[in-house]
Amino acid sequence: MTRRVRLWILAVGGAGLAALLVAACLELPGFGGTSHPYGDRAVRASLARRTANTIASINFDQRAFDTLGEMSILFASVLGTVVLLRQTRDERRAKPEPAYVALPVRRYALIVLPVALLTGLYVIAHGQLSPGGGFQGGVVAATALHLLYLGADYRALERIRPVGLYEVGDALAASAYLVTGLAGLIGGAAFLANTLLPYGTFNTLSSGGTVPLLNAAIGMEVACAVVVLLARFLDQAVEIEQEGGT
Amino acid sequence: MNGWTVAATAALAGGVGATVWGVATGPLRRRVVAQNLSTSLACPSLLLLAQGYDRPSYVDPALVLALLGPVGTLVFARLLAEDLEKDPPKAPWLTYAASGFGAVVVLVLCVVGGPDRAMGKLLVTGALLVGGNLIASRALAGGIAGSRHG
Amino acid sequence: MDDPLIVVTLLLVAACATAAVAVRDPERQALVLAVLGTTLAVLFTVLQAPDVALSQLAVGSALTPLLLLLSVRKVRRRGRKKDKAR
Amino acid sequence: MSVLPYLVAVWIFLVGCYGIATSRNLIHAVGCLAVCQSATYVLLLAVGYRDGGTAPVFSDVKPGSRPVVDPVVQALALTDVVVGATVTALLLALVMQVSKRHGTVDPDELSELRG
Repeated sequence: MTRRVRLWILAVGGAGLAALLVAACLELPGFGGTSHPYGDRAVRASLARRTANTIASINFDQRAFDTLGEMSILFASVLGTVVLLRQTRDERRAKPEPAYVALPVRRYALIVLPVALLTGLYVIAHGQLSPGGGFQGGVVAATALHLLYLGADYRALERIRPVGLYEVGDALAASAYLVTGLAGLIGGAAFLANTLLPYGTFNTLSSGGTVPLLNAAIGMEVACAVVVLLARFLDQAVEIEQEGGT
Repeated sequence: MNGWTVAATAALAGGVGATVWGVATGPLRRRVVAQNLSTSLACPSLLLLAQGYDRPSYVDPALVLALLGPVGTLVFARLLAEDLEKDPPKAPWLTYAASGFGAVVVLVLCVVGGPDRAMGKLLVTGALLVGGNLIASRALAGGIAGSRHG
Repeated sequence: MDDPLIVVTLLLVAACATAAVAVRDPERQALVLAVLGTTLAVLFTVLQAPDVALSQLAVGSALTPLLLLLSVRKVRRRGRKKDKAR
Repeated sequence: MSVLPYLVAVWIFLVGCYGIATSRNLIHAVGCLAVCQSATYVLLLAVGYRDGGTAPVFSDVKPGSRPVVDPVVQALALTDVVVGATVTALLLALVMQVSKRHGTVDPDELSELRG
Protein backbone atom coordinates (compact mmCIF):
# COMPACT_ATOMS: atom_id res chain seq x y z
CA MET A 1 0.00 0.00 0.00
CA THR A 2 1.53 3.31 -0.99
CA ARG A 3 1.59 6.33 1.23
CA ARG A 4 -0.96 8.07 -0.95
CA VAL A 5 -3.55 5.30 -0.78
CA ARG A 6 -3.09 5.13 2.96
CA LEU A 7 -3.70 8.86 3.33
CA TRP A 8 -6.92 8.55 1.33
CA ILE A 9 -8.15 5.72 3.53
CA LEU A 10 -7.25 7.78 6.58
CA ALA A 11 -9.13 10.79 5.23
CA VAL A 12 -12.28 8.77 4.51
CA GLY A 13 -12.18 6.96 7.86
CA GLY A 14 -11.39 10.16 9.74
CA ALA A 15 -14.26 12.02 8.08
CA GLY A 16 -16.67 9.24 8.97
CA LEU A 17 -15.45 9.13 12.56
CA ALA A 18 -15.64 12.92 12.81
CA ALA A 19 -19.23 12.92 11.55
CA LEU A 20 -20.25 10.24 14.05
CA LEU A 21 -18.50 11.96 16.96
CA VAL A 22 -20.02 15.36 16.17
CA ALA A 23 -23.47 13.76 15.88
CA ALA A 24 -22.89 12.16 19.28
CA CYS A 25 -21.79 15.49 20.78
CA LEU A 26 -24.98 17.20 19.66
CA GLU A 27 -27.00 14.60 21.56
CA LEU A 28 -24.98 14.86 24.79
CA PRO A 29 -26.54 16.75 27.70
CA GLY A 30 -25.55 20.41 27.25
CA PHE A 31 -22.31 21.69 28.76
CA GLY A 32 -22.79 23.08 32.25
CA GLY A 33 -26.19 21.48 32.80
CA THR A 34 -27.64 20.95 36.26
CA SER A 35 -28.46 17.24 36.10
CA HIS A 36 -25.68 15.12 37.64
CA PRO A 37 -27.44 12.24 39.40
CA TYR A 38 -24.31 10.19 40.02
CA GLY A 39 -22.34 13.18 41.22
CA ASP A 40 -24.97 14.21 43.75
CA ARG A 41 -25.20 10.68 45.15
CA ALA A 42 -21.40 10.39 45.35
CA VAL A 43 -21.16 13.67 47.27
CA ARG A 44 -23.82 12.50 49.73
CA ALA A 45 -22.09 9.14 50.27
CA SER A 46 -18.74 10.85 50.78
CA LEU A 47 -20.13 13.24 53.37
CA ALA A 48 -21.82 10.33 55.17
CA ARG A 49 -18.38 8.77 55.56
CA ARG A 50 -16.81 12.07 56.64
CA THR A 51 -14.37 12.31 53.77
CA ALA A 52 -13.87 15.97 52.85
CA ASN A 53 -12.45 15.33 49.38
CA THR A 54 -15.21 13.60 47.44
CA ILE A 55 -12.82 12.57 44.67
CA ALA A 56 -10.62 10.70 47.15
CA SER A 57 -13.72 9.07 48.58
CA ILE A 58 -14.74 7.87 45.11
CA ASN A 59 -11.26 6.61 44.26
CA PHE A 60 -10.49 4.81 47.50
CA ASP A 61 -13.91 3.97 48.91
CA GLN A 62 -16.90 3.99 46.56
CA ARG A 63 -14.95 2.80 43.53
CA ALA A 64 -11.95 1.26 45.29
CA PHE A 65 -12.24 -1.89 43.21
CA ASP A 66 -11.86 0.17 40.04
CA THR A 67 -8.70 1.73 41.48
CA LEU A 68 -7.40 -1.78 42.13
CA GLY A 69 -7.76 -2.37 38.39
CA GLU A 70 -5.94 0.88 37.56
CA MET A 71 -3.20 -0.10 39.97
CA SER A 72 -2.77 -3.46 38.27
CA ILE A 73 -2.41 -1.72 34.89
CA LEU A 74 0.27 0.48 36.41
CA PHE A 75 2.00 -2.52 37.95
CA ALA A 76 1.83 -4.51 34.71
CA SER A 77 3.22 -1.69 32.59
CA VAL A 78 6.13 -1.22 35.00
CA LEU A 79 6.77 -4.96 34.88
CA GLY A 80 6.67 -4.88 31.08
CA THR A 81 9.08 -1.97 30.90
CA VAL A 82 11.51 -3.66 33.28
CA VAL A 83 11.46 -6.84 31.18
CA LEU A 84 11.81 -4.98 27.87
CA LEU A 85 14.66 -2.74 28.99
CA ARG A 86 16.87 -5.25 30.76
CA GLN A 87 20.53 -5.45 29.77
CA THR A 88 20.94 -8.06 27.05
CA ARG A 89 23.98 -10.24 26.42
CA ASP A 90 25.42 -8.15 23.60
CA GLU A 91 25.35 -4.95 25.64
CA ARG A 92 27.82 -3.55 28.07
CA ARG A 93 27.84 -0.73 30.58
CA ALA A 94 29.92 2.36 29.94
CA LYS A 95 30.66 4.81 32.70
CA PRO A 96 28.93 8.11 31.89
CA GLU A 97 31.06 11.24 31.94
CA PRO A 98 29.78 13.80 34.45
CA ALA A 99 28.32 16.92 32.85
CA TYR A 100 29.32 20.44 33.81
CA VAL A 101 26.58 22.06 35.88
CA ALA A 102 26.86 25.72 36.90
CA LEU A 103 26.96 26.33 40.64
CA PRO A 104 23.61 28.17 40.98
CA VAL A 105 21.82 25.40 39.11
CA ARG A 106 23.46 22.76 41.30
CA ARG A 107 22.52 24.64 44.48
CA TYR A 108 18.96 25.11 43.25
CA ALA A 109 18.62 21.38 42.62
CA LEU A 110 19.94 20.49 46.06
CA ILE A 111 17.66 23.03 47.81
CA VAL A 112 14.52 22.14 45.85
CA LEU A 113 15.01 18.37 46.20
CA PRO A 114 13.91 18.18 49.88
CA VAL A 115 11.19 20.79 49.30
CA ALA A 116 9.76 18.75 46.44
CA LEU A 117 9.94 15.52 48.45
CA LEU A 118 8.07 17.22 51.31
CA THR A 119 5.48 18.60 48.91
CA GLY A 120 4.97 15.11 47.52
CA LEU A 121 4.40 13.71 50.99
CA TYR A 122 2.09 16.62 51.84
CA VAL A 123 0.02 15.98 48.72
CA ILE A 124 -0.27 12.27 49.59
CA ALA A 125 -1.08 12.86 53.27
CA HIS A 126 -3.78 15.47 52.59
CA GLY A 127 -5.35 13.40 49.83
CA GLN A 128 -8.64 12.90 51.64
CA LEU A 129 -8.94 16.60 52.60
CA SER A 130 -7.68 18.91 49.87
CA PRO A 131 -6.90 18.29 46.18
CA GLY A 132 -4.25 15.65 45.88
CA GLY A 133 -3.72 12.04 46.82
CA GLY A 134 -1.51 9.08 46.22
CA PHE A 135 -1.43 9.28 42.44
CA GLN A 136 -0.29 12.90 42.28
CA GLY A 137 1.96 12.97 45.34
CA GLY A 138 3.73 9.78 44.32
CA VAL A 139 4.73 11.25 40.98
CA VAL A 140 5.90 14.51 42.59
CA ALA A 141 8.05 12.69 45.16
CA ALA A 142 9.58 10.37 42.55
CA THR A 143 10.33 13.25 40.18
CA ALA A 144 12.00 15.09 43.05
CA LEU A 145 14.63 12.37 43.42
CA HIS A 146 15.68 12.86 39.80
CA LEU A 147 16.74 16.43 40.50
CA LEU A 148 19.98 14.77 41.56
CA TYR A 149 20.51 13.59 37.99
CA LEU A 150 19.59 16.99 36.56
CA GLY A 151 21.54 19.11 39.00
CA ALA A 152 24.45 16.87 39.93
CA ASP A 153 25.26 13.76 37.92
CA TYR A 154 24.03 10.27 37.30
CA ARG A 155 26.39 8.66 39.81
CA ALA A 156 24.98 10.75 42.66
CA LEU A 157 21.49 9.56 41.79
CA GLU A 158 22.58 5.94 41.65
CA ARG A 159 24.01 6.15 45.14
CA ILE A 160 20.71 7.12 46.78
CA ARG A 161 18.55 4.95 44.58
CA PRO A 162 18.96 1.21 45.11
CA VAL A 163 16.54 0.12 42.39
CA GLY A 164 16.00 -3.32 43.94
CA LEU A 165 14.60 -1.71 47.07
CA TYR A 166 12.13 0.34 45.06
CA GLU A 167 11.01 -2.74 43.14
CA VAL A 168 10.30 -4.45 46.47
CA GLY A 169 8.50 -1.32 47.67
CA ASP A 170 6.34 -1.34 44.55
CA ALA A 171 5.25 -4.93 45.15
CA LEU A 172 4.74 -4.32 48.89
CA ALA A 173 2.52 -1.32 48.26
CA ALA A 174 0.42 -3.27 45.75
CA SER A 175 -0.06 -6.07 48.24
CA ALA A 176 -0.82 -3.60 51.04
CA TYR A 177 -3.76 -2.38 48.96
CA LEU A 178 -4.95 -5.96 48.49
CA VAL A 179 -4.51 -6.81 52.17
CA THR A 180 -6.55 -3.77 53.21
CA GLY A 181 -9.25 -4.99 50.86
CA LEU A 182 -9.11 -8.51 52.26
CA ALA A 183 -9.30 -7.15 55.79
CA GLY A 184 -12.74 -5.85 54.85
CA LEU A 185 -13.72 -9.41 53.94
CA ILE A 186 -12.44 -10.76 57.24
CA GLY A 187 -14.31 -8.02 59.07
CA GLY A 188 -17.51 -9.55 57.71
CA ALA A 189 -18.19 -7.04 54.92
CA ALA A 190 -17.39 -6.98 51.21
CA PHE A 191 -13.96 -6.80 49.58
CA LEU A 192 -12.52 -3.27 49.98
CA ALA A 193 -15.59 -2.18 51.94
CA ASN A 194 -14.89 0.83 54.14
CA THR A 195 -16.34 -0.57 57.37
CA LEU A 196 -13.19 -1.53 59.23
CA LEU A 197 -12.06 1.70 60.84
CA PRO A 198 -14.05 4.47 62.54
CA TYR A 199 -14.81 7.34 60.15
CA GLY A 200 -13.23 9.90 62.48
CA THR A 201 -13.89 13.65 62.56
CA PHE A 202 -14.76 15.46 59.32
CA ASN A 203 -11.84 17.38 57.79
CA THR A 204 -9.02 15.91 59.88
CA LEU A 205 -6.05 13.83 58.74
CA SER A 206 -7.42 10.57 60.15
CA SER A 207 -10.96 10.89 58.78
CA GLY A 208 -12.53 8.63 56.19
CA GLY A 209 -11.91 5.13 57.55
CA THR A 210 -9.64 3.14 55.22
CA VAL A 211 -9.33 5.97 52.68
CA PRO A 212 -6.01 7.32 54.08
CA LEU A 213 -4.56 3.79 54.22
CA LEU A 214 -5.37 2.99 50.60
CA ASN A 215 -4.23 6.48 49.64
CA ALA A 216 -0.84 5.91 51.25
CA ALA A 217 -0.50 2.49 49.59
CA ILE A 218 -1.19 4.02 46.17
CA GLY A 219 1.24 6.86 46.90
CA MET A 220 4.03 4.43 47.68
CA GLU A 221 3.15 2.26 44.70
CA VAL A 222 3.19 5.17 42.24
CA ALA A 223 6.39 6.68 43.67
CA CYS A 224 8.25 3.36 43.50
CA ALA A 225 6.86 2.61 40.03
CA VAL A 226 8.03 5.94 38.62
CA VAL A 227 11.48 5.57 40.19
CA VAL A 228 11.86 2.07 38.72
CA LEU A 229 10.64 3.22 35.29
CA LEU A 230 12.99 6.18 35.15
CA ALA A 231 15.86 4.03 36.41
CA ARG A 232 15.41 1.68 33.45
CA PHE A 233 15.16 4.56 30.98
CA LEU A 234 18.22 6.31 32.41
CA ASP A 235 20.15 3.03 32.31
CA GLN A 236 19.35 2.61 28.66
CA ALA A 237 19.95 6.20 27.63
CA VAL A 238 23.03 6.94 29.70
CA GLU A 239 24.88 3.75 30.56
CA ILE A 240 24.10 0.73 28.41
CA GLU A 241 25.80 0.50 25.03
CA GLN A 242 25.90 -2.07 22.31
CA GLU A 243 29.02 -4.21 22.18
CA GLY A 244 31.61 -2.96 19.69
CA GLY A 245 30.41 0.64 19.49
CA THR A 246 31.19 3.75 21.43
CA MET B 1 -16.70 36.71 36.60
CA ASN B 2 -14.82 39.00 38.95
CA GLY B 3 -11.64 41.04 38.70
CA TRP B 4 -9.37 38.14 39.57
CA THR B 5 -10.71 35.83 36.88
CA VAL B 6 -10.64 38.69 34.34
CA ALA B 7 -6.95 39.21 35.13
CA ALA B 8 -6.35 35.46 34.83
CA THR B 9 -8.17 35.39 31.47
CA ALA B 10 -6.01 38.23 30.20
CA ALA B 11 -2.79 36.55 31.37
CA LEU B 12 -3.84 33.27 29.77
CA ALA B 13 -5.03 34.70 26.47
CA GLY B 14 -2.10 37.06 26.05
CA GLY B 15 0.81 35.43 27.85
CA VAL B 16 0.21 31.71 27.59
CA GLY B 17 -1.20 32.12 24.08
CA ALA B 18 2.04 33.78 23.02
CA THR B 19 4.12 31.00 24.58
CA VAL B 20 2.08 28.38 22.70
CA TRP B 21 2.94 30.19 19.48
CA GLY B 22 6.58 30.53 20.59
CA VAL B 23 6.98 26.87 21.45
CA ALA B 24 5.39 25.66 18.21
CA THR B 25 7.50 27.68 15.78
CA GLY B 26 10.98 29.03 15.33
CA PRO B 27 14.45 27.84 16.30
CA LEU B 28 15.10 25.62 19.30
CA ARG B 29 16.46 28.48 21.42
CA ARG B 30 13.14 30.28 21.16
CA ARG B 31 11.13 27.16 21.95
CA VAL B 32 12.89 26.37 25.22
CA VAL B 33 12.48 29.95 26.42
CA ALA B 34 8.78 29.79 25.54
CA GLN B 35 8.43 26.56 27.52
CA ASN B 36 10.04 28.20 30.55
CA LEU B 37 7.82 31.28 30.21
CA SER B 38 4.68 29.15 29.97
CA THR B 39 5.35 27.99 33.55
CA SER B 40 6.00 31.48 34.86
CA LEU B 41 2.78 32.79 33.30
CA ALA B 42 0.47 29.84 33.99
CA CYS B 43 1.40 29.62 37.68
CA PRO B 44 0.30 33.20 38.56
CA SER B 45 -2.87 32.58 36.54
CA LEU B 46 -3.62 29.55 38.70
CA LEU B 47 -3.09 31.67 41.82
CA LEU B 48 -5.42 34.36 40.45
CA LEU B 49 -8.02 31.69 39.70
CA ALA B 50 -7.77 30.32 43.25
CA GLN B 51 -8.46 33.81 44.54
CA GLY B 52 -11.21 34.43 41.99
CA TYR B 53 -13.06 31.24 42.86
CA ASP B 54 -12.51 31.95 46.59
CA ARG B 55 -10.99 28.48 47.10
CA PRO B 56 -7.69 28.49 49.04
CA SER B 57 -7.25 24.78 48.32
CA TYR B 58 -6.83 25.55 44.59
CA VAL B 59 -3.37 26.91 45.47
CA ASP B 60 -2.00 23.35 45.56
CA PRO B 61 -1.78 22.96 41.77
CA ALA B 62 0.03 26.30 41.57
CA LEU B 63 2.51 25.10 44.21
CA VAL B 64 3.21 21.90 42.28
CA LEU B 65 3.58 23.84 39.02
CA ALA B 66 6.03 26.27 40.65
CA LEU B 67 8.03 23.24 41.82
CA LEU B 68 7.97 21.01 38.77
CA GLY B 69 7.78 23.56 35.94
CA PRO B 70 11.40 24.68 36.36
CA VAL B 71 12.39 21.03 36.88
CA GLY B 72 10.89 20.29 33.46
CA THR B 73 12.92 23.13 31.95
CA LEU B 74 16.04 21.69 33.61
CA VAL B 75 15.24 18.37 31.91
CA PHE B 76 15.34 20.12 28.54
CA ALA B 77 18.46 22.09 29.48
CA ARG B 78 20.19 18.89 30.46
CA LEU B 79 19.18 16.61 27.61
CA LEU B 80 19.27 19.20 24.81
CA ALA B 81 22.54 20.73 26.11
CA GLU B 82 24.49 19.86 22.96
CA ASP B 83 22.04 21.64 20.66
CA LEU B 84 21.62 24.59 23.01
CA GLU B 85 25.37 25.08 23.29
CA LYS B 86 25.62 25.78 19.56
CA ASP B 87 22.80 28.31 19.66
CA PRO B 88 22.19 29.53 23.21
CA PRO B 89 18.95 31.39 24.01
CA LYS B 90 19.24 35.10 24.71
CA ALA B 91 16.08 36.59 26.12
CA PRO B 92 16.80 37.75 29.66
CA TRP B 93 14.27 40.60 29.58
CA LEU B 94 11.36 38.34 28.83
CA THR B 95 12.34 36.07 31.72
CA TYR B 96 12.69 39.01 34.10
CA ALA B 97 9.35 40.42 32.99
CA ALA B 98 7.56 37.09 33.52
CA SER B 99 9.22 36.58 36.92
CA GLY B 100 8.25 40.12 37.87
CA PHE B 101 4.66 39.39 36.91
CA GLY B 102 4.70 36.31 39.14
CA ALA B 103 6.18 38.26 42.05
CA VAL B 104 3.63 41.07 41.70
CA VAL B 105 0.73 38.62 41.63
CA VAL B 106 1.99 36.80 44.73
CA LEU B 107 2.51 40.08 46.63
CA VAL B 108 -0.93 41.43 45.71
CA LEU B 109 -2.57 38.16 46.80
CA CYS B 110 -0.63 38.23 50.07
CA VAL B 111 -1.79 41.79 50.79
CA VAL B 112 -5.39 40.92 49.98
CA GLY B 113 -5.40 37.64 51.90
CA GLY B 114 -3.80 38.97 55.05
CA PRO B 115 -1.35 37.10 57.27
CA ASP B 116 -2.35 33.51 57.95
CA ARG B 117 -1.33 29.98 57.02
CA ALA B 118 -2.40 30.41 53.40
CA MET B 119 0.03 33.32 53.08
CA GLY B 120 2.95 31.06 53.95
CA LYS B 121 2.00 28.72 51.14
CA LEU B 122 1.66 31.66 48.76
CA LEU B 123 5.10 32.98 49.66
CA VAL B 124 6.70 29.54 49.22
CA THR B 125 5.02 29.24 45.82
CA GLY B 126 6.23 32.68 44.80
CA ALA B 127 9.80 32.04 45.92
CA LEU B 128 9.91 28.69 44.11
CA LEU B 129 8.40 30.23 40.98
CA VAL B 130 10.69 33.25 40.68
CA GLY B 131 13.83 31.42 41.79
CA GLY B 132 13.06 28.40 39.65
CA ASN B 133 12.47 30.42 36.52
CA LEU B 134 15.62 32.51 36.87
CA ILE B 135 17.71 29.39 37.55
CA ALA B 136 16.08 27.50 34.69
CA SER B 137 16.78 30.30 32.23
CA ARG B 138 20.38 30.39 33.50
CA ALA B 139 20.60 26.63 32.90
CA LEU B 140 19.28 27.07 29.37
CA ALA B 141 21.82 29.79 28.61
CA GLY B 142 24.80 27.50 29.12
CA GLY B 143 24.44 26.63 32.80
CA ILE B 144 24.63 22.96 31.89
CA ALA B 145 27.27 21.98 29.38
CA GLY B 146 26.77 18.91 27.27
CA SER B 147 28.88 15.86 27.66
CA ARG B 148 28.66 12.99 25.22
CA HIS B 149 27.06 10.57 27.62
CA GLY B 150 26.24 12.56 30.74
CA MET C 1 -20.72 32.39 34.57
CA ASP C 2 -17.10 32.12 33.53
CA ASP C 3 -17.76 31.56 29.86
CA PRO C 4 -14.96 33.67 28.32
CA LEU C 5 -12.41 32.02 30.61
CA ILE C 6 -13.54 28.52 29.59
CA VAL C 7 -13.54 29.43 25.90
CA VAL C 8 -10.03 30.91 26.10
CA THR C 9 -8.56 27.89 27.86
CA LEU C 10 -10.34 25.46 25.52
CA LEU C 11 -8.93 27.25 22.48
CA LEU C 12 -5.45 27.29 24.03
CA VAL C 13 -5.61 23.54 24.57
CA ALA C 14 -6.88 22.91 21.04
CA ALA C 15 -4.13 25.08 19.53
CA CYS C 16 -1.45 23.42 21.63
CA ALA C 17 -2.66 19.90 20.75
CA THR C 18 -2.62 20.78 17.06
CA ALA C 19 0.92 22.13 17.44
CA ALA C 20 2.02 18.98 19.28
CA VAL C 21 0.97 16.90 16.29
CA ALA C 22 2.29 19.29 13.65
CA VAL C 23 5.78 19.49 15.16
CA ARG C 24 7.46 16.40 13.70
CA ASP C 25 10.80 16.37 15.50
CA PRO C 26 10.33 14.35 18.72
CA GLU C 27 12.59 16.60 20.81
CA ARG C 28 10.64 19.70 19.85
CA GLN C 29 7.41 17.78 20.23
CA ALA C 30 8.39 17.05 23.84
CA LEU C 31 8.63 20.81 24.42
CA VAL C 32 5.15 21.35 22.98
CA LEU C 33 3.79 18.45 25.04
CA ALA C 34 5.17 20.06 28.20
CA VAL C 35 3.29 23.28 27.38
CA LEU C 36 0.20 21.23 26.47
CA GLY C 37 0.34 19.65 29.93
CA THR C 38 0.38 23.11 31.53
CA THR C 39 -2.51 24.42 29.44
CA LEU C 40 -4.51 21.26 30.17
CA ALA C 41 -3.91 21.78 33.89
CA VAL C 42 -5.25 25.34 33.63
CA LEU C 43 -8.29 24.06 31.73
CA PHE C 44 -8.94 21.44 34.41
CA THR C 45 -8.73 24.10 37.12
CA VAL C 46 -11.21 26.24 35.18
CA LEU C 47 -13.52 23.22 34.90
CA GLN C 48 -13.31 22.96 38.72
CA ALA C 49 -11.18 19.82 38.83
CA PRO C 50 -8.07 20.76 40.85
CA ASP C 51 -7.34 17.08 41.56
CA VAL C 52 -7.04 16.29 37.87
CA ALA C 53 -5.03 19.48 37.33
CA LEU C 54 -2.55 18.34 39.99
CA SER C 55 -2.30 14.94 38.35
CA GLN C 56 -1.70 16.47 34.94
CA LEU C 57 0.95 18.87 36.28
CA ALA C 58 2.80 16.13 38.15
CA VAL C 59 2.93 13.95 35.04
CA GLY C 60 3.07 16.46 32.21
CA SER C 61 5.60 19.02 33.36
CA ALA C 62 8.64 16.84 34.07
CA LEU C 63 7.96 13.09 33.82
CA THR C 64 6.66 12.75 30.25
CA PRO C 65 9.30 15.07 28.71
CA LEU C 66 12.04 13.21 30.58
CA LEU C 67 10.81 9.82 29.30
CA LEU C 68 10.49 11.12 25.72
CA LEU C 69 13.89 12.80 25.67
CA LEU C 70 15.64 9.76 27.14
CA SER C 71 14.10 7.56 24.44
CA VAL C 72 15.18 10.05 21.75
CA ARG C 73 18.71 10.03 23.12
CA LYS C 74 18.87 6.24 23.14
CA VAL C 75 17.56 5.98 19.57
CA ARG C 76 19.84 8.78 18.35
CA ARG C 77 22.94 7.17 19.85
CA ARG C 78 22.16 3.95 18.05
CA GLY C 79 21.55 5.83 14.81
CA ARG C 80 24.85 7.68 15.10
CA LYS C 81 26.67 4.42 15.72
CA LYS C 82 25.09 2.86 12.67
CA ASP C 83 26.18 5.77 10.50
CA LYS C 84 29.73 5.42 11.77
CA ALA C 85 29.78 1.70 11.02
CA ARG C 86 28.75 2.27 7.41
CA MET D 1 -21.33 27.41 23.60
CA SER D 2 -23.09 24.36 24.97
CA VAL D 3 -21.27 21.96 22.62
CA LEU D 4 -17.95 23.78 22.15
CA PRO D 5 -16.07 21.76 24.82
CA TYR D 6 -17.22 18.48 23.29
CA LEU D 7 -16.20 19.63 19.84
CA VAL D 8 -12.77 20.62 21.16
CA ALA D 9 -12.40 17.11 22.61
CA VAL D 10 -13.35 15.60 19.24
CA TRP D 11 -10.86 17.87 17.47
CA ILE D 12 -8.02 16.92 19.82
CA PHE D 13 -8.81 13.23 19.37
CA LEU D 14 -8.94 13.42 15.57
CA VAL D 15 -5.77 15.51 15.35
CA GLY D 16 -3.97 12.96 17.53
CA CYS D 17 -5.19 10.10 15.31
CA TYR D 18 -4.00 11.97 12.21
CA GLY D 19 -0.59 12.43 13.83
CA ILE D 20 -0.28 8.74 14.69
CA ALA D 21 -1.27 7.64 11.17
CA THR D 22 1.09 9.97 9.33
CA SER D 23 3.99 9.84 11.77
CA ARG D 24 7.47 9.04 10.41
CA ASN D 25 8.95 8.39 13.83
CA LEU D 26 7.54 6.02 16.43
CA ILE D 27 8.52 8.32 19.32
CA HIS D 28 6.51 11.09 17.68
CA ALA D 29 3.61 8.63 17.33
CA VAL D 30 3.72 7.91 21.07
CA GLY D 31 3.58 11.66 21.71
CA CYS D 32 0.51 11.89 19.46
CA LEU D 33 -1.09 9.08 21.43
CA ALA D 34 -0.62 11.19 24.56
CA VAL D 35 -2.53 13.97 22.75
CA CYS D 36 -5.36 11.50 22.01
CA GLN D 37 -5.48 10.53 25.67
CA SER D 38 -5.88 14.14 26.74
CA ALA D 39 -9.00 14.36 24.54
CA THR D 40 -10.71 11.84 26.81
CA TYR D 41 -9.94 13.93 29.90
CA VAL D 42 -11.38 17.05 28.28
CA LEU D 43 -14.54 15.16 27.30
CA LEU D 44 -15.00 13.60 30.75
CA LEU D 45 -14.55 16.85 32.64
CA ALA D 46 -16.78 18.75 30.20
CA VAL D 47 -19.55 16.21 30.84
CA GLY D 48 -19.22 16.69 34.59
CA TYR D 49 -19.17 20.50 34.62
CA ARG D 50 -22.02 22.48 36.13
CA ASP D 51 -22.48 26.22 35.59
CA GLY D 52 -21.37 28.16 38.63
CA GLY D 53 -20.28 24.98 40.37
CA THR D 54 -17.13 24.46 42.37
CA ALA D 55 -15.01 21.43 43.18
CA PRO D 56 -16.58 18.96 45.66
CA VAL D 57 -13.63 19.34 48.03
CA PHE D 58 -14.95 20.43 51.38
CA SER D 59 -11.76 21.32 53.22
CA ASP D 60 -12.40 25.05 52.72
CA VAL D 61 -16.10 25.39 51.90
CA LYS D 62 -19.13 24.30 53.87
CA PRO D 63 -20.93 21.31 52.31
CA GLY D 64 -24.12 22.46 50.62
CA SER D 65 -23.19 26.14 50.56
CA ARG D 66 -22.30 26.15 46.84
CA PRO D 67 -23.33 23.93 43.91
CA VAL D 68 -20.67 21.36 43.05
CA VAL D 69 -19.53 19.71 39.82
CA ASP D 70 -19.63 15.95 39.23
CA PRO D 71 -16.81 14.23 41.15
CA VAL D 72 -17.20 10.80 39.50
CA VAL D 73 -15.75 11.85 36.14
CA GLN D 74 -12.92 13.65 37.91
CA ALA D 75 -11.96 10.47 39.76
CA LEU D 76 -11.94 8.57 36.46
CA ALA D 77 -9.75 11.17 34.75
CA LEU D 78 -7.27 11.59 37.58
CA THR D 79 -6.30 7.94 37.88
CA ASP D 80 -6.01 7.64 34.13
CA VAL D 81 -3.63 10.60 33.84
CA VAL D 82 -1.01 8.83 35.96
CA VAL D 83 -1.67 5.32 34.66
CA GLY D 84 -1.57 6.69 31.10
CA ALA D 85 1.91 8.05 31.71
CA THR D 86 3.21 4.61 32.73
CA VAL D 87 1.58 3.09 29.66
CA THR D 88 3.39 5.75 27.58
CA ALA D 89 6.60 4.57 29.24
CA LEU D 90 5.82 0.97 28.25
CA LEU D 91 5.26 2.05 24.63
CA LEU D 92 8.52 3.99 24.62
CA ALA D 93 10.29 0.88 25.93
CA LEU D 94 8.81 -1.04 23.00
CA VAL D 95 10.09 1.65 20.62
CA MET D 96 13.58 1.28 22.07
CA GLN D 97 13.40 -2.47 21.50
CA VAL D 98 12.29 -1.90 17.91
CA SER D 99 15.20 0.45 17.38
CA LYS D 100 17.60 -2.16 18.82
CA ARG D 101 16.25 -5.01 16.69
CA HIS D 102 15.76 -3.18 13.40
CA GLY D 103 17.95 -0.10 13.65
CA THR D 104 15.16 2.28 12.68
CA VAL D 105 12.06 3.85 14.21
CA ASP D 106 10.39 4.87 10.95
CA PRO D 107 7.19 2.81 10.56
CA ASP D 108 7.48 2.89 6.74
CA GLU D 109 10.99 1.44 6.78
CA LEU D 110 9.86 -1.13 9.34
CA SER D 111 7.04 -2.42 7.14
CA GLU D 112 9.53 -2.77 4.27
CA LEU D 113 11.84 -4.78 6.52
CA ARG D 114 9.16 -7.30 7.32
CA GLY D 115 8.89 -8.71 3.77
